[in-house]
Order: sequence, then C-alpha cells, then structure tokens
Amino acid sequence: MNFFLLSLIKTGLVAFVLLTTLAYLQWIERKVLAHIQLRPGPYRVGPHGLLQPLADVVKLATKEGVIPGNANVFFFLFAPFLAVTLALTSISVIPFGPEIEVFGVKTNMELTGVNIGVLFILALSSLGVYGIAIGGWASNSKYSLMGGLRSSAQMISYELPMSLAIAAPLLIVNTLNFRDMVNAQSGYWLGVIPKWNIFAGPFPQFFSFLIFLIAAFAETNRVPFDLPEAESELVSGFHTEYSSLGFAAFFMAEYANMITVCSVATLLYLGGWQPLWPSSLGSDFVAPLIHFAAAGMLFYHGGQTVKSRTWDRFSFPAFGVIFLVVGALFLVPVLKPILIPLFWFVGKVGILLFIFIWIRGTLPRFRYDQLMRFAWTFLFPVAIVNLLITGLLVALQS
Amino acid sequence: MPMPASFVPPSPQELFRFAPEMLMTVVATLIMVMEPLSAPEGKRKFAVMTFLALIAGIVLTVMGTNDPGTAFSKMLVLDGFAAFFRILVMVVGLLIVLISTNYLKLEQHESGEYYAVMLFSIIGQCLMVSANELIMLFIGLECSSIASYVLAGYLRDDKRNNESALKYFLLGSFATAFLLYGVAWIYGLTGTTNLSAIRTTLLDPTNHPNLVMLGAATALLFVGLAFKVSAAPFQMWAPDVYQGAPAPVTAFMSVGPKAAAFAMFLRILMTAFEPLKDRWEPILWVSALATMIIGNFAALRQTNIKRLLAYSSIAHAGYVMVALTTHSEIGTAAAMFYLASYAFMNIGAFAVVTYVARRGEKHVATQDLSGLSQTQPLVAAMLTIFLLSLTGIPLTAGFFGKFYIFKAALDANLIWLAVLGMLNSAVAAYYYLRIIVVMYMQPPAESAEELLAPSAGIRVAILCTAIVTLFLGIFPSFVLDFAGRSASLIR
Amino acid sequence: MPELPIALPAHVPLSWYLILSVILFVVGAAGFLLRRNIITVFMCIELMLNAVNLTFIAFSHQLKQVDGHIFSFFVMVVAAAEAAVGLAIILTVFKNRSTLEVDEVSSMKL
Amino acid sequence: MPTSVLEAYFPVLVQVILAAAVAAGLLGAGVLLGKRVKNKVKDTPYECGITPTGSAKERFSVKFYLVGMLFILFDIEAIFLYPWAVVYRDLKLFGFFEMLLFIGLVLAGFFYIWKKGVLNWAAEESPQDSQR
Amino acid sequence: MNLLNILLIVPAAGFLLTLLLPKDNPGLVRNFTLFVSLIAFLLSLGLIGPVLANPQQLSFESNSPWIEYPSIRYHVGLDGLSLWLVILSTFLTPIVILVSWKYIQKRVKEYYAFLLFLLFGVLGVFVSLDLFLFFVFWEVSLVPMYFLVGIWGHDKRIYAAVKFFLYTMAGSALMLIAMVYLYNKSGTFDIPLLMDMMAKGRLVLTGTEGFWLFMAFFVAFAIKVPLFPLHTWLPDAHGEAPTAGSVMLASVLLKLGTYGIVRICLPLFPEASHQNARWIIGLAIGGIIYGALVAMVQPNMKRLVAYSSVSHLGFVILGVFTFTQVGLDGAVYQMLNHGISTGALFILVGMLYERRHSLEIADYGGVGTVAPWLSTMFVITTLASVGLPLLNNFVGEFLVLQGAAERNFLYAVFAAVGVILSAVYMLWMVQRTFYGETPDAVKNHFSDLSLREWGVILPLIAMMVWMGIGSSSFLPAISASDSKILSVVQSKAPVAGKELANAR
Repeated sequence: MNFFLLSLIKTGLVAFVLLTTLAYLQWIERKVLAHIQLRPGPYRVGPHGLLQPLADVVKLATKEGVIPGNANVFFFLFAPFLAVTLALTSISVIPFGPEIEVFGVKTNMELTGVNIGVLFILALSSLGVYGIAIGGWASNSKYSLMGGLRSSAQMISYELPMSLAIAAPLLIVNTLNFRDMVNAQSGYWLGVIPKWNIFAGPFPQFFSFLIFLIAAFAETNRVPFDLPEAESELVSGFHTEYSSLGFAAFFMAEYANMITVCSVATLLYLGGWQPLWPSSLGSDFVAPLIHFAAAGMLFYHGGQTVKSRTWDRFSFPAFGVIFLVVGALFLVPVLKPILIPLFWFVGKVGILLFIFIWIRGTLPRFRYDQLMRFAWTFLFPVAIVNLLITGLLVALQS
Repeated sequence: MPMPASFVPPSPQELFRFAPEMLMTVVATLIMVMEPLSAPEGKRKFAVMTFLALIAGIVLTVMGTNDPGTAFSKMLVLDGFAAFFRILVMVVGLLIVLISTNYLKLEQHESGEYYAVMLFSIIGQCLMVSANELIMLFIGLECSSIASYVLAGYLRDDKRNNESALKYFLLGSFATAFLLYGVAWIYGLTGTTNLSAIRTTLLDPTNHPNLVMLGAATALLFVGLAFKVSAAPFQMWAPDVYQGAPAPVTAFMSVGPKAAAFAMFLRILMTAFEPLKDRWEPILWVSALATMIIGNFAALRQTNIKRLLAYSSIAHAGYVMVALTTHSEIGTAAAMFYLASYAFMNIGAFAVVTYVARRGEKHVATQDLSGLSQTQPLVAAMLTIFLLSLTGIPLTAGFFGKFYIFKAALDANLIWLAVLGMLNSAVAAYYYLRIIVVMYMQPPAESAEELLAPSAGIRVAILCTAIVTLFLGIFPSFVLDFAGRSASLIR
Repeated sequence: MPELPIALPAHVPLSWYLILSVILFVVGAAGFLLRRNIITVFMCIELMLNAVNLTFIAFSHQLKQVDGHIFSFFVMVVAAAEAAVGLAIILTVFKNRSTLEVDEVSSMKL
Repeated sequence: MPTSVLEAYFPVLVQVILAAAVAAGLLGAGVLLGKRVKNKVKDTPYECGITPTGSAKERFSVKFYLVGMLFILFDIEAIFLYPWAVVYRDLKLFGFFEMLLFIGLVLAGFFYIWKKGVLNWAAEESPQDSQR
Repeated sequence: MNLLNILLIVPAAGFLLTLLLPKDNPGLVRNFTLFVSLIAFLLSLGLIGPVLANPQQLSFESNSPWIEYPSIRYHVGLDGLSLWLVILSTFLTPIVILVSWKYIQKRVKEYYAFLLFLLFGVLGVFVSLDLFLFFVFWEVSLVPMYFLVGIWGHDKRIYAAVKFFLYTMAGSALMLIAMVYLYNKSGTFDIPLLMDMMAKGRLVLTGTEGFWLFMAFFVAFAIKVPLFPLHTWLPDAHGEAPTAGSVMLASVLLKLGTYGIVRICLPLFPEASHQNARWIIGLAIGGIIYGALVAMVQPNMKRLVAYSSVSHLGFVILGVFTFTQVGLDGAVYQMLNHGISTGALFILVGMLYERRHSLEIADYGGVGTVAPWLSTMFVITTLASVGLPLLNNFVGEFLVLQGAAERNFLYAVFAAVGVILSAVYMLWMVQRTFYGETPDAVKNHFSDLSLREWGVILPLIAMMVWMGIGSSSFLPAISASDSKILSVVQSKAPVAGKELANAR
C-alpha cells in the first residue's frame, strides 16, 4: 500500500482516538477524584456524566474569550496554540504495538519509527515550556507572569532529572528507537519475570522509573507539583487570563502531555506491549478475562441499583454488553495479534494515568522552594548515582 | 553512517602528554569545590594552589618534551611548538597570580573562582596551542575565551568591568561564529578537520576543491582568527575591553589568550594551509601593516594607561602578524620569541599599572604616574625597562623580538613591510616615552603621597619580568634556540 | 495500489542546506551589526552558530562521516556555555545600568 | 519501516499539521462562537478585584535567570549522555570511566552551585540559612 | 680579557655600583663616579701605545660569539680612527662630572649613574666592529642622554628630550633594516669581514641595493651628526640639556654620526658614497652657512653654540666626502677639535649660567670686569672655536678646506665663508657678554673661577693648545687608519660618465 496513504490513515486514526481519550481522561479524572472524596462526580449529563466532556466543550466554546487589555494579542493566542500543537505532535513517534497485518498490509502500530524517538519526545517536551512561558508573559498580568515563570523554572528543573533518568535504561537497551527498545525488553528471567527495564537488566531500573515518574508529574504540572496554577497563591497561574477555548487548549495540552509521558514510561520501563508473563503461561487470556469480569460486575450492579438510580438499570447492563463484546474480540484469532499487545500497552498507560489521578486526590502541594530543592538536590544526584551504578553493572556485564 | 569503529583507549604515553592539562583541570575543579566551603579569610590558599598547579604543569610539560608526538587519535600534537607555548601561557599564569592576589584583596573580591576560572582559561590555551584538530582547537579556544569573558567582568558591581565583559563576550562570540563557519566550510571542502589531513588534501593534485569556496572559507577563518589576535580590521574590541577589565585580567588577556591565539594561527598557517600560503600572504601583509599603524597611531592620543597599553597591544599584534606574513620557520621562531618577550614586558608593565591604579582603579591616567621615579624609584625603573623593551631599545627583550621579526620579514623579501614596521616602532617610541617623561620629568602628583609600597606579589612579579626582559635582551639565544628548534611543526 | 501524486525526492540536495546556512549566517551577522538590543544581538550570535551547525551536519551527511556531527555537538555545548556566561554578563550589565541598548553601554571612549 | 529520512518524518509532518489544525480550530471556534463584549474593567488584568498597580512586566527574582542558566548547562551535559548510552556496550569499561570523569566534573560544578546557595530558594533574604 | 674589554666594563660596572649607593649621600656618589671615570680615563691612556705602534691594524681585538643565530659576535677593536674618539670620551667624562658637581642638586645618584652609562654606550659604539653590536651600543647611548636632557634640563627639556629620542629612533630603525638586509645578503654583521668580502668580490651589491642601504645608514648617521636639514632636534636638545649633557652631546654623541659615516658608510658602500657625494657636500656646505647664519641671530647662548655645532659638523661631513686624504684626516681631526672646543664652550656657558641663571646674551655684559679669568678662558675657547691658528680648530678646518679645494675649489670657497661667519657670531657674542656695561645683576652675583672650575677648564685649554700646535701627535695615527678606508672608496671611484649609468 502506498506509504503516504497509509500514513494519512494511521494519523487520522490515532488523532481520533487520542482526542477522544483526552476528552474522557478528564471525565475519568473527575470521577476518580470524586470517588476518592466519596462523592459521585459528574452525574447529570448523560449516564454517569458520560456526556460531561461534550457539555464542557460546548460551554467553553460559547463563553467569551477575553483578551486582556495591554496583552500582546499575537503571543496571547500563540501560546495555547503552541502548547496544543506540541502536545499532540508527541504521539507521532510512540509505538503502541508490534508489527501487524491488516487486510494484507503489513505495518507497524505507530505513526512513524524515527531512530531518535527519545530525543524527539524530549525536544518536544522542552519546547512545551514556551507555550507556558509565552502565555504567562503575554497576558500582562502579574499572576500570569509569576505562574508562567514558576512553571518554566519548574519544568526545566525537572527536565534535568528526567533526562538523566532516561539515560539509565538507554544504557541497557542501547537504542533511541522506541520499537527497538520494547523489543529489547522481550523475554523473561527464569521463565516468569519479564525482562522489562524496571525489573531486569543488570540493574533493575526501579529508581530510574520513580524519578521519571516524579519528574513527569512536574513536567505536566500535576499535583503535587501544580505550583504554577496554585489557585490559593496565583489564582490560576499562567492561564489566569485565559478563558473560553484558550483555557481549554491549555487543559487539553496538559492531558495530552500526561498521556505522552505515561506512554514513554511504559515504553522505557514497562516493556511496552510485552505481557506481564509469557503467553505460554496464558497471559493472552488476561484481556478477555478482565473484560468479562468487568461485564459481570456491571450486570451484577445493574441488578442491585437503588431506587434513586433507576437509569442504571439500563445503562449498566448495556455497558456490560459492550465489555462482553470487546472481551470476545480478544479471542478472535485475526484480531488477537493486534488487540492483545494493544491491551497490554493501553493497560499499562492506563494504570499510570490512574496513578496520576490517584496522587492528585491524595497528596498536598509542595511549597515552591521545596519543589525546586527537591529537583536539584535530591532527584538530580540520585539520578546520576543511578546512572553510574547502571553504567558500571552494564559495563561489567558486557 | 559509520561509527568510530574501534575505540583504542589512550596509552599511558598519550595520557602523559596530556598530563599538564589534566593536572590543572583537577586542581581547578578542586578549587571550585573547595571554594564554597572555605571561610572568607581563607581564600589565599587558592592562589597558592593555582601557583603550585602551574608550576607542576610546567614541570610536566618540560618532562614531556622528551617524548614528542600525538595523543588521542591525533587530536593533540605535542611538539616543541606546543611545549613552548604551553610553558609560556603557564608562566603567564604564574605571574598573573602574583599580581592578582593583592588586587583582589584590595577590591574585596578574593575568591577561589577567580583562580579556577583563570586555570580553565590556561587549560584552554594549552589545548589551543597543542591542538592538531579543528575541533580540539575550537574547544581550547572557547575554553579560554569563555573563561576570559568571566574574568573580564570579574568585579561584577563595577560598570567598567561589566561593559568590558559584555563587549568582549559579544565580539568574541561573533568572531567565534566566523571562525566556526570557516571551519565548517573547510571541513566540507576537504572532508576532514585534522590539520595534517587538510594539508594532504590541499596538496593532492587530483583533488580540486572549489577555489572560490576555499577562498571564502579561508576568509571566514581569517576573520575569526584576526578577531582573536586583535589584528586589523578586527581590532576594535581590544581597547574597550582592555580598559574596562580589572588590571591583572587585562594583563592576562593581552598576553595569554593572545599568545595562544597566535600559536593557533601559526599552526593553522604552517600546517593545514601551507599549500595556500601565496593566497594568504596579501591579506596578512595588509592586515599586519594596518594593525601596526592603527595600534600605534591611536595609542598616541591616549591618556588612560590601560587603553594606551591596549592600543600598544594591537600594535604588537601587528608586529607578530609581520612574522606570520613571512610564513617561514624563521618567522615562526621570531613570532614565538616575540610573544614570549612581549608576555614578560607587558605583564611587567601591567603589574606596575595594577600597583599604581590602587583600589578601585582610580589612578589609571598617565598623569597619575607623574613623579613615580621619586616616590617609588625602583618601580619606576622597572617600568622604564618594560617601556623601553616595548619600544624596542637594545639590551631588552623587545628589541630582539622586533629584530628577529623584521629579519624574518627581510628574509622573506618583505622589505617594505619591514621598513614600514620599523618606522612604526619609531612612532611607538613616542607614546612609551611619554610615560617615561611623566614618571621621571614631572613632579609627583598629590595622590602619589598615599602610594604604599608594592605588595610582595607585585614586587616579585615586577622583578621577575624585569630580569627576564633584560636577560632575553642580552642572551636571546636562550629562548630563541628553543623557539627555533620548535618552529618546525609536526605536520 | 493507488499512488499518491506527491513524490518526495530521495534526499535534499546539499546545496539547499548550504544556501540556508548562508542565509542564516548572513541574517545573524547582519543582525549583530544592525540591532541595538543586547539580547537581540546575542540571539543573532546564536543564530550564526546554528548556521554553522547546519553546515556541519549537511557536510557530514554528504561525506558520510561522523566528524561533523561531533563538531556540531561541541558547538552546541559551547554555545550553551557561552549563553550561560553571556546571559550572566548581560544580567549584571542590566543590573548596573538598567538598559539593554548596546549604544548606551559605552562609557569608555577616547 | 521507512526507507529514507524524509519518509520517516513525513508522518510527523502530517501529525504536526493535524495538531496545528486542531489547535487552530479550537481557538478559532472560541473566537467564532463566543460573544464579545469589551469594557475597561474586563480588560484589566485579574487581580482578585483589586485595581492593578504598576506594570506586570517588571523585573523578577534573579533566581529564575539562574535556573535558566543552570538548566542550559546541565541539560546539555545530560544530552551528552545519550550518544554515549547508545554505543555504551561497545565502549565497555573504558566508556564507563570516561563518563565517570565527565560526570565527576559535572558533579563538581553541581556541588559548587549547591554550596553557593544557588539552589536554595528560601534563602533569598537570609543568606545565613545556607549554612544550615 | 684585554685592556679594551676592561675599559668597557669599568663604566658599566660603575653604573651598576652607583645605583647601589645610598640615595641620601650625594657626596659619595660624586666622588665614586669621578673615581670611576678617572680610572676609565687612565685605562684608556694605556691604549695609546699599542695602537700608535700599529695604527693600520686593529689592536685589542676580541671576537667571541654572543648570539648564535643570527650570528652576532662581540667583536671589538681599536685602530687609529677610533682611538682618539675613545680617549676623547673618557677624557671628557671626568670633566663633565666635575662640571656638574654643584650644578646638579636633585636626584644626584641617577644623574651620575646615567653619565657613566652614557660613557659605556659611546665607548661601545666607537669600538664595535660588528654592525649589530654597533647598533646596540648606538641605541644604548641614546637612553641615558634622553634622561639627562629630560630630567635635569631647562624649561622645555621634555620636548627636547622626546624630540631627540624620536629623531634618533626613526633613523636607527632604518639603519637596523639595512643591517639585517646586509646580513641576509652576506651572512655576517662583522664589519672587517664584510669589507673583506667586498674586496674579494664575494659580496656584490647592485646599484639599487647599494643606494638604498647607503641611504638607510646615512640618514641614521646624518640625523645624529646632524646634517642640515635634519638638525632641528639639535638646538633644542643642546639648548635644554644641563651643561654636562650639552657637553657630552656635542663633544661625543654627535661624533657617533660622523664616526659611523666614516666607519660604515664609506667602506661598505663606496659606489653609493661616490654617487651621493655631491648633494651631501651641498648639504654640508649648506649646513655650514645656515648654522652660522642662524647662530648669529640667537639670543640664547646655548642655542648659539648649538648652531655653531651644526656649522662645524658641516665641515666634518664636507671633509669626509671630499674623498681625499687631507680632507678625511681633517674631518676626523675636526671631530676631536669640535669635541674639545665646543665642549669647553658649553662648560663655560654653564659656568655663566650657574652664576647668573640665565642663558640670554642680553642678560649679560661686562662680565670681563667682574670675572676676568673666566672671561679669559672664554675668549681663548672662542678663538679656538673660530679657528685661530695655533689653536686646534685651525688645523682641522685648514685640512678640510684643503681637501675640499682639491676636489672642487668652489667647495672650499663656500666653506671658507662659513669660517668667516663663525668668527662673526662668536666674537659678537663674546663682545656682548664680556665687554661693555655691567648690569647690576651680573655685578652682584659674579665670582671668578673656583678651584674646581679651574680643574675643569684647564685640561681643555691645554688640549686646545696642544692639538693646535702638536697635531703631529695625533694625525699620523688617524691618517694611517683612514687611508685604508679611503683606498677602498677610491678603488670604486667612478670613471667619468659611469657615474650616471650607475645611478640608474
């Protein structure tokens, strides 16, 4: 098949999935947070608030996009544009699964497999600072400026331990291409322990993973590192002056970045789409089983619903059916090679995203000086020590 | 794309050739690490450390001369030429440390960074003079330059320092960009960055590099190099920078980085671009002459000693350019000798300026020297020696420096350049004499009363440089033989 | 299989890169000489260095060597070091003079 | 697999265009759909209802500059690790010690700035805090 | 270590030792330097015998390498030509030390140190047989003079000192280039060797080369002489220098130029000397007359004497470029004469200045009545300077005129005009100063010669007389040496008509 056509198709597909995920990621976050705090969360718009994202978009779109006086209009608008563009672009080098064959066409489950994928992601995430800094500066507001500055300083500070942390697994896999990286993580120690970087190698990259995760929180301005938008101090940080879809754009960029970093973490440390245990030991059945279990739970709850939630009597079973069907799809031989790796990948990313949300619901915010000191005087040295130990062990091994 | 196929770890021999730089790096790093831990009154030890490191560096370099050769896959070449300049820049470092200690104390800016940064600059210069690769050369150059930018603005609350550093930085980086662009084109045209390999490529008759491109590349390279050695028409940064920087730093900048830059210039000319020497000659000729003339004539009008010496430094760069123009081993040896003698006499002069300028550098007008011969006769006498040497009066190092350069010029049949150069040095006599006049023939200024005796460091520095200046003026062979033997570069 | 009408060349000709680098370099140099704001001037220098990098990479690619890559690596590093020092210097200048105009930072004349 | 550099990056280009389109669409929709009412109070920067004083673009703490500079330096050094990491297994222990040297130098610089109090954001007013 | 080397070391060592003496004890400094200079003088007397025994050859030669590359040798030696100039220098040094005894009150130590250093420099120039060494000493002699004028001179001393320095520097820059060019051509700086090579045809200079090299050397020397119109530094330097400085300048330093011409220009570039002789003679005669005329209108005694030097040195140049034995002998002899008599004049003017603190002739008058001995001495010296028979200048001038006449009678006529004019301005000055009415300022302040001053002036007067009547003690050695040089020059004398061709 023509390469270009294929590229266009894949791009469209990925973009659709990504945008949908983004929209619902927010819904999930609200839901999870709500449940952590023992409240229902979005509930009104659609069943269990499922249409809430759509409603939000409509609401924001119809609001007035205020451009404050004395603001630099071009940069004021350019900042969210840049943020979204960069955030959405990152996904292009991330592979979701192995090589597959669809309708006789062999292709990789990714948009493109550039040989410097890691660098590409790092470069884009560095550029992300611009969106925030420019936005804060162009608003001509003190809160915005301070928020932008803080955010930039924080992001570049955590970029450092992050890139050092990434270097450690690279020592083991010796490639900058994500696909090669995942392939290098295939196989199992003693037949059961996966050779993911977080577990295996001459030196398990557990610390590296933790550092990466922490830095990722900071990079995406998530709690406990959401100082830039610390409401109590800076109103809303760098996007204080943004309203309407400008605000939405920054929001979207944040969630897109979250997905990207979680994907990268999965690829670097968690073996990408490699299953947790060998398929010979039945890992292929995890996906359908989980779905079936979920369907079962939904059916059960659909029967148990209290009076006030009469709607759920219909919606729960309906969702149960969907889960059932999806679970069944995993068993179809033609789709199996596509869906099983995708399941593992999405599952790992999903767990990471859940951790993001979970932490948001759990931890308080850092003080700014603590935050900076933590990056420079703790994460940075630890990352270097980890790197050196890894290097030494790899060198001794080879 | 082929990766470097096999990594051969450097042999101990190669490591030893690199030993001075390694040692200095270790010490400089150590100073940086110790600096924040040391009490404000305990900064003196850093000067001592720097001093010892430089001495050890010199010893190692001298030991290394027994075994010349290349190191690190021909990135570095340690020949006599490199050894000569390495020793020179390290000796310069020693003298500057002597001058600086008291200055920094007076300005209440004593700190380890100063010495560490200076060591880094010296390391960069050592790399520059021994680089056999444009990459290495560039790294050395930048290591030296960036450290110099910092030094130039060392007293960060001083407006003149700021300005000096800013100008030095902007114009220096500008020059670097030109140099690099030239290097990039050379690389593209010859396919290599190794100086000897470039020469081989250029000599190869089967190879037809695009001459227009090559010319452009050479011109770019020249712009960059001329900037670094403050040769016309790219000399304009020097006066402001030299005037604004702290006096010891000015002394340092006017000899250390300059000598290294000239060494680099010489090496490039004598190895890589030897096949193109005819093309270089007219440019160098004109530049040399213009540099001398601009330097000397502009210096005539100066009333600030530092600025005067800055212009004089430009003029002296012009003399060395004359040696470069000759493009011969004799010329190389002459340039080496000249740079060595210039280093001593200029540092000596600056040591006196540092001393006379006093705290805050309030006394840097030529008039502030008036009557120095009565208040501090010995210092005045020494400064006289330096100035006479800068003028080129026999029995001082400066005379033989000029003599050898103009001799080399005549050898190369550059008669007019030699004649004009000599006449220039007669012009130069005027402004140097003016300082002597002020010192000896005018009554002491009022402020001269409060001039305390020079500190031990300055005293040692002045004495040493004066002795060397005279020694080289009477027995030039001591250095010249070495320079002559080292002038043949390993190609 | 349907072919799209667009066809990308196998590689971009060397001269395109070089012309671009020349343009970048000239723009940088001209900016350096003409602009009066220190930061702008400084950025012009960075632009020139990037032109250099581009040239190195292009040549390196053409010659199928890694030397140029290595060189550009060092150029980047040095540019970073220069940027750090330069920004520090500019900061102190700004602190002492409250201006970023090159012409106003000139107290030393004849 | 892509066969040439251009092919490798073509999807990236497509993705960039798509992303830009999404972003532009988003902002454009906001402009088209939202209504516009301008008035002076609305145009002032948001400061919790208090009338803003002075320019928003004034000078801010030098710490931010410092962090910027440090980032430039250390990040470049971090980037140096990547090519090294990729060929690490070919270099063996030699590569390790070379990098140990390199990182050692970086750490020396790091130690320096740490002890100089650059990383201490809380100590802006009280320098003696850095002695803690 | 022969006597000549010792003679060179003595003033140099004396200079260094003087610097070590305590600053606050001027008496010690004076006595010490006087002692050193007397030793030097006595040593120099020891040179006479051996040189006179064999004036054509070099005596006291020592030749050892100094710098290997380019081959520079410490090559010194004496012949009849340089002998008397060496003795002149050593003879005058103790005298000027004595002259300065009272006059110099500030920065005494440095002053005397510089005088010894100056002696070292000029001795070096006179005895050097290596071009490079010659140059080194040439420049070295410049520095102490510069300080002598600049520190202890009169009001415009700085201007004068700098001017003096720059003029000489500019000239010597050219000279150095020429030397190096010659070295590149021949591989040696050694003057006898160069002459030898030329004689044997191993070193052949083309017409153009010869011309430019000659010019480079000649201009350097002519500035020092000074030859009209390069003389403008001289009245300033002489006029502003302290007495001792003027004396050393006029008596010794100017001789460096003429000595250089005879020692280097003539033998090394005989063809060029011939080609250029005409206009040089023209300038020399111009200088004689110009110097005399300007001297006539000088209100300042020192400047008057200075201009008279221009005039007198014109004679020397004239004599040299006649290329006749008598002319050359006379020129060399005139160098010595001028050294003695003009030196004495300056000393006497200095004595007047010490008493009246003015150099303006108008401030004086009738000094003869208050200080008869001083006046007598002054008149004798003036007469010597004017060229009265039986006194020294007469011999020199006569010989030069004779040589000039041999060459072209017109030269002699014009030069003779100079002699007459010199009588006019000199005597006129004497008349205005020593005769006529005595102003009160003069009357009250004048004392006659002190013992020290007698000690200073008597040797000079004695020499004037001796050289005037006993010229045979000096001339044979001179003529023996310069005949050697002359033979080289004459061997290259152009045949008529060839001169034009060579010039192209």
